[in-house]
Amino acid sequence: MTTLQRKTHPRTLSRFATALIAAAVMGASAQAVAQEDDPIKVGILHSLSGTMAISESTLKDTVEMLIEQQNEAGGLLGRQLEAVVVDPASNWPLFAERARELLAQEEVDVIFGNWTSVSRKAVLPVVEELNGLLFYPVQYEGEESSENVFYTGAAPNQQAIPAVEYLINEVGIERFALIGTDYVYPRTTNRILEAFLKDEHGVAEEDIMVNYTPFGHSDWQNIVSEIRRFGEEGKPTAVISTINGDANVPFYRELANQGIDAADIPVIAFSVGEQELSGIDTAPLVGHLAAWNYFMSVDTDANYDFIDAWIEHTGDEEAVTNDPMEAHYIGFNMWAEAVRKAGTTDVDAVKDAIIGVTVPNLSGGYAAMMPNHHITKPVLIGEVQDNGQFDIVWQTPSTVAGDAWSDYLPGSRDLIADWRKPMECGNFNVVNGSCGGSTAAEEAEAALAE
Amino acid sequence: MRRFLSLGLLCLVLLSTAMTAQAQSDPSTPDDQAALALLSALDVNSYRDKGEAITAILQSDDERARDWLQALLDGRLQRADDGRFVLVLDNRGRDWPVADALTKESLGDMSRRDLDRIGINNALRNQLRSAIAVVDLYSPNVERRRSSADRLLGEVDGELAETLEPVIAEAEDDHVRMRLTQAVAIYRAEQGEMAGVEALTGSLHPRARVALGRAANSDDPIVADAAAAALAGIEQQLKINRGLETLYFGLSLGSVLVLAAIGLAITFGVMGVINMAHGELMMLGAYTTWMMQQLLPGQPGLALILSIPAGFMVAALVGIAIERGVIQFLKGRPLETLLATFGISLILQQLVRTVISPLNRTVVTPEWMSGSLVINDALSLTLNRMYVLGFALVVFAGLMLIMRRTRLGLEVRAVTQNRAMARSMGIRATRVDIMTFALGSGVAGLAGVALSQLTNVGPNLGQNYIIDSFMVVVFGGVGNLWGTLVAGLSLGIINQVLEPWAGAVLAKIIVLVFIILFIQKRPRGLFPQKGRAAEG
Amino acid sequence: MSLLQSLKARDRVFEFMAPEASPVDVRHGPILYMEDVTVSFDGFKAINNLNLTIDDGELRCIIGPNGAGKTTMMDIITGKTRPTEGSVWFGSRHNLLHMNEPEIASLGIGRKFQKPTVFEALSVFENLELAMAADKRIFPTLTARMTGEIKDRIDDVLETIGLTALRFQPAGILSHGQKQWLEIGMLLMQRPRLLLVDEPVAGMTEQEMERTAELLTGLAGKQSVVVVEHDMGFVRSIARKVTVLHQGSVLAEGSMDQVSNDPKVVEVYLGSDEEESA
Amino acid sequence: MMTQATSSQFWLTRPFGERATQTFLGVLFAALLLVTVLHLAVPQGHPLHVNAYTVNLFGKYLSYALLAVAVDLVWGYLGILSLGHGAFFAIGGYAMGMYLMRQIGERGTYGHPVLPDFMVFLNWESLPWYWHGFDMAWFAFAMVLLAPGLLALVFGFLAFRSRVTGVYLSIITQALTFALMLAFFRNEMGFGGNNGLTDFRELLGFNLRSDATRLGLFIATGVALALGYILCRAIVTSKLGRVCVATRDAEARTRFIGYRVERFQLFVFVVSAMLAGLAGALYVPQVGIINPSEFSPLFSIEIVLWVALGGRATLYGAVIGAILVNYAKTIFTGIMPDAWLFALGALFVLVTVLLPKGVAGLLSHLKRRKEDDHLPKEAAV
Repeated sequence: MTTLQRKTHPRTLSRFATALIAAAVMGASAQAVAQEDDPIKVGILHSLSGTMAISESTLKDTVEMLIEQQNEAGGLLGRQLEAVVVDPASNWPLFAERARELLAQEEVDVIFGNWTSVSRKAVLPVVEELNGLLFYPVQYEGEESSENVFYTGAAPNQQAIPAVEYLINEVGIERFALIGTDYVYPRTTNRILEAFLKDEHGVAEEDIMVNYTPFGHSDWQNIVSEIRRFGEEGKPTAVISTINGDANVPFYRELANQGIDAADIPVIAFSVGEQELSGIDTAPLVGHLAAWNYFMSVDTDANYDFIDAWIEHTGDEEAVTNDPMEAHYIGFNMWAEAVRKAGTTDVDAVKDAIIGVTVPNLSGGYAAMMPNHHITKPVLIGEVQDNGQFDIVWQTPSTVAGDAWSDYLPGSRDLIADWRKPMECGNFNVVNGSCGGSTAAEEAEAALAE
Repeated sequence: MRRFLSLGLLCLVLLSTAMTAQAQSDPSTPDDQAALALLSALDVNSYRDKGEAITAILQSDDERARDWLQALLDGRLQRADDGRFVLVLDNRGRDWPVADALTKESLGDMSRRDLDRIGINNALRNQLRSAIAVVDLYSPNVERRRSSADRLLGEVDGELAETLEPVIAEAEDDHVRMRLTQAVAIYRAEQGEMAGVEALTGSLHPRARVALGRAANSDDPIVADAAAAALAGIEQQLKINRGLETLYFGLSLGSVLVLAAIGLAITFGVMGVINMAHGELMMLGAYTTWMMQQLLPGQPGLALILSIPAGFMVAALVGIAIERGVIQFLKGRPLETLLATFGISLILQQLVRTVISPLNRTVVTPEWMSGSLVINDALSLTLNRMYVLGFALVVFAGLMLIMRRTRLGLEVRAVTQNRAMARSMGIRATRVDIMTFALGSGVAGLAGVALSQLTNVGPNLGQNYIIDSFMVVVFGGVGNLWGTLVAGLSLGIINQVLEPWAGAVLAKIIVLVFIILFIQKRPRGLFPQKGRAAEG
Repeated sequence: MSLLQSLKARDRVFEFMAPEASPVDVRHGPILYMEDVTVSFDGFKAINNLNLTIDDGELRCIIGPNGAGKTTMMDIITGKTRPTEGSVWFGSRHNLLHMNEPEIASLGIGRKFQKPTVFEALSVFENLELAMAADKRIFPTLTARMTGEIKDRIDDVLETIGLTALRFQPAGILSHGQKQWLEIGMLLMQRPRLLLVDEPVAGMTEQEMERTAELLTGLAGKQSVVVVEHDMGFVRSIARKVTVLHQGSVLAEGSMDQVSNDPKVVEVYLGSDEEESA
Repeated sequence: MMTQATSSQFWLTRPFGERATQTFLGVLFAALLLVTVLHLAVPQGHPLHVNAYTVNLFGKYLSYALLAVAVDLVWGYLGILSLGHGAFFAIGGYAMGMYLMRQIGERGTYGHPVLPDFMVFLNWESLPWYWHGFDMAWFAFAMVLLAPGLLALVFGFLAFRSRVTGVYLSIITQALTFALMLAFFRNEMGFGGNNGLTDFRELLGFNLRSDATRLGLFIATGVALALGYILCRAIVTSKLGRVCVATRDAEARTRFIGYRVERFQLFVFVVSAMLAGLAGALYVPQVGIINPSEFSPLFSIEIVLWVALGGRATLYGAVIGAILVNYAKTIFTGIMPDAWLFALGALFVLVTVLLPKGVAGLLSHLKRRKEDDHLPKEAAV
């Protein structure tokens, strides 16, 4: 056996060597050099395979649709737009790698991408190092403001807070069950909400129930019956759900089967949109709520046009639109506008130009890019209908500006972000007037001293 | 809410008179102008005004009132651009068939763009339900009367209590009488009246508990003590019920595990094949159910029942393909079968993603499977899970029969004991292999059909169960169906008992660690195969 | 060559196999006691209160029909199977029931399996190297070096088992007989005090059998040898003392002639044997 | 031949005596040198220039290769199919990640001197005990080896002592990594939950966001791979290695000739786990994030595929496999995402059914055919 191996080694290994070298060469030759008359390259960084493909693949199609429309309208600065699609395969390190590929190898001018917070966190250092532009379209936990990232989804104060205020003021809820999947978005959102409920509305400790479940949790019997008992104490009760993706179907099924009706204990969800509902039989869920900045049922012509375009693009009569798609719609138009304004796709120029840019959203209003790289959005509360759509029952009188740093978290209370000159800082501390970090530093030193 | 009810009462009197009036003379339809006015009042933005409008409709003696309210409740009462009010008959897709709200005659299809629905929120929904309940209390339909009686628990105020007394007296239906009595009792208890407290003693209904709670701190000490005593008794009852509930949860989770694992117990335990694609075979079963429901729109129940054999066949056929295509070449190399079948699982998943869709599919739960079986006010068992539990036991019994009583079972056992010997006795080992694997796969398909009623039907369905199922088989003892049953159910119960205090994640981890340690102690599981056969 | 010479030669050949000093205490004669040993697999008694003693340096043949419990007995001695009752002592100091296979092996009990099991992926040479009596703990094994002396020993054994030519071939390609020899060779490398040899001549040619017989008889005296064999001819050729097992217990014991004349034995074993041959 | 290869010299330096190792090291260092030169000497834009992205990519491949070698050591030579090696890889990665987190210091978004960002915004008062010491490089690097080693020691001790082998072992190793994945997903664990550890700044004072550091890491990984390879080679060519093979093919027999099999298994298992941990530690700074998905059973099984594809029980086969599969993955997911899982799946099936000895086996087979060599086939492994 050993003798054999030894015989074969030289050849085998020389092949292995050639393979390696070939790889090196391919890698090298793959990179192109951008000339001015080249099309503008738009990178799309959404998972097309793996667990996140469910949500992200439609966003990829959305951006492609927007690019098509832009090209039909004559492109940008007289140049055509070209989509560069890569697949990070729902694998977080791969997100970083792909982002690097897009920026270093493909040299794209802008990236639209990411869904999960972790994928954004993975990409962040790359985008900052290579000075790229990233438009992130999903509602998230906030607590972040990067010079190179534009957050077109909702920050907690554009979704969670108004939703809770609706529950308290319009529905008269006094007891809250905060149910979420165990990852950073629910954790942060729920901490913000807890603080908000206690400080602003004097809700008592025992009137707040918090529970976390793993991803794709499928057995909700115990938790739902807990919720039922929690709601039987005579006070009007609501569930605030930050349950993610797949876990929702079994959750709502269990709710329905244990006979929890929206009229008794309404569930308001922050991660359940039209697309998630398309996988559920909504008849038993009528009246449960969701808070978003856009619903497919929004009654404006802009929206109906968008829907028609989308259905045409996908060729699927049943195709639904949802909030992150609108976020990309807004983000894309903002970027296009900024490029026109700057007259170039140069990242630094666009970064400066885009602040203050205002474009129409799909719900009949306007979205403006704030200095903290978040945008203004209306907040809508919708009730689930038996046709898998939401009926908008409430909305904020005016749009709300996204808040990078929550006012309800000790760590970030006194942080602000402003990327305009001269401040140009993502975490400016208004207390000690320095860029970089909160007073938590001093607090910690004090803590250590003890 | 009480406000609406009292108002509801007024109209109620009117309604009843209206009814009697109708009894004698021919129905006098009020002119549609009035009706239109009533409805137009609904087409406003403020929900408060809508509330008023609803009351107005109640008070009108128009016999279409109930239909309107129901339509409003279902969100099917809408207004067309031409100002007409219409009832939407089916609100799926982009164009909806509608009928005139006043004349009930069909107006064909209308586009969403031309329709404005009259939105309501949960508050109004409650108001409507209560109002309809009050109306229904006099409905000739006993079901309606019952549901309205249920509805009135904890919604009674003094005025209503008065009016209810005679209704209780006349009610011929026991359930209605019982509920209404409770409803009144709750009101009385909350008022701190002894009668109410006594009537509520032993009642497990949450509203009753709340009422007693209020009574317990009433200023009348006697009442307070009585209420406190009643509460204590109820708490006892609740504890017991809670225990039963947890047990049920455990069994139902266990039954899912058993269903998922039992097929493996055959392919793995009997054939020694590590079928990593087992989960995907379950997925195929689930998708078959979905397919069936697409083929038979409108009768999910029938579709579900038909998909039991269908799911079995589909999975079994794929199983045979796998066995012929791959596994037969890997005889006696279990670890290789593990890798190969894992590859197959990836392929099947991606196949579903590309051919059908990466999105989850909607599988409708048939009427007779949704909701729950009410044991008492504190304990009700969800029906779908009960069916799954029963299904699991039936499947298990079926497999036992096949293995113990049929020729196939005999041959299978023979082949697993001693292949060469079995061959020489004229058993066609290859055929037996195919049959066994098909059987195991088919059972996986059945599991999928059942799971489609509990969880997502999507490409990842299989992955979520594969590891658990292997755990169950190994824990129970490979090649031992009883072991699988016991292991599945007990793991389910352990998990559900742990969950309340450990949390879902930790509970799962604890169970896994427990199994790992257990395997160290007893490498061959709960019920190991004995003798030399096990050595191989 | 003359018988005498060959005998001499054989002595020289086998000198290197003189057992190493092993801790076993044989001052009281017997090297192996089995007392009232019983083993049952879910009810079925494979061994039924078996009593057996092997003297130091003795060559013992064990015969018996299939299912008499011969292999199970070996399993017990080597620690593979634990008896339900009874005691098994190696010499008068070591209770084998308290040891696992490696411990027993390193005490100096070597075993050759019924179905020859050699390490097929390893070369013949390596098979012997592994079997060789040596410090078998991890680090000594890791840092073990191939010294000339070790090579000589291995070469000698290769010589004895006649596999010198195939030394660097993977054992997997050996014929059945060659595997038998290799396994015997591995036994020799172990230099055990007690050899348990299970059907050594199955699938061997006449000459091979003869060599095996010589080998085993040559070993006896220095080491104790227990041979389980079906082949009556072979047993006759080597047997000094024979034990007949039947249904897990000793049916008869004595010289070949004694047992073969024992009516019980004739009935259960030889009798049937003759019927077969007849 | 064999006897020369293992002739009397220090066991660790033995492999240098074999042409196998010589060639392997030769090729490896040639490749390292080539990439370095193409990266530094050849100017930007030149078709032969290897950009930082590609260097980084190869660095990742090499760390995977080291992981594959570790798996081949236990699977190829000891016959233990571990479906949990991703766990050791990830733990090594986390140890490194924790060090890198502590290096961020006040540069975190909250500027907290001690607590990592995720702890600050989850409102942690102070550092959990198991985070202490990770601000010291030596301690962290020790943990990179010790933490996985310890886990392997405990797990292996229990498993091998009670002779859990074959399929059972594979399945409980899978359970192990699955349980760890769930555990690390929990935010209470204090490892950043689903987000894991990210936003690293510097390693031993080198800025992780500079191309130079990236090249350095690439070379360091190459060297680590070389060392790991030599160590494994030394083990498998020693007598101990032969005991492993013996155990793999006939465990009972090995016991009967006096080897305490379970101890040998444990020893090799622990060594392998440590190598996996080292691989993880080199992987993390290059990809810039470590999170629980590295624990996912799927990843662990994929590693096994690399080895199977390259060829079991050859070590260099594992390296080939790891690089081939991951390179293919990079290409495929780039050009035809949907096809990737099909390709991967098909690979699993074809490799196990058609070439059980992998690429290495195939090559040696062709070779044998060409030379019309009458040497017998290797025993099936």
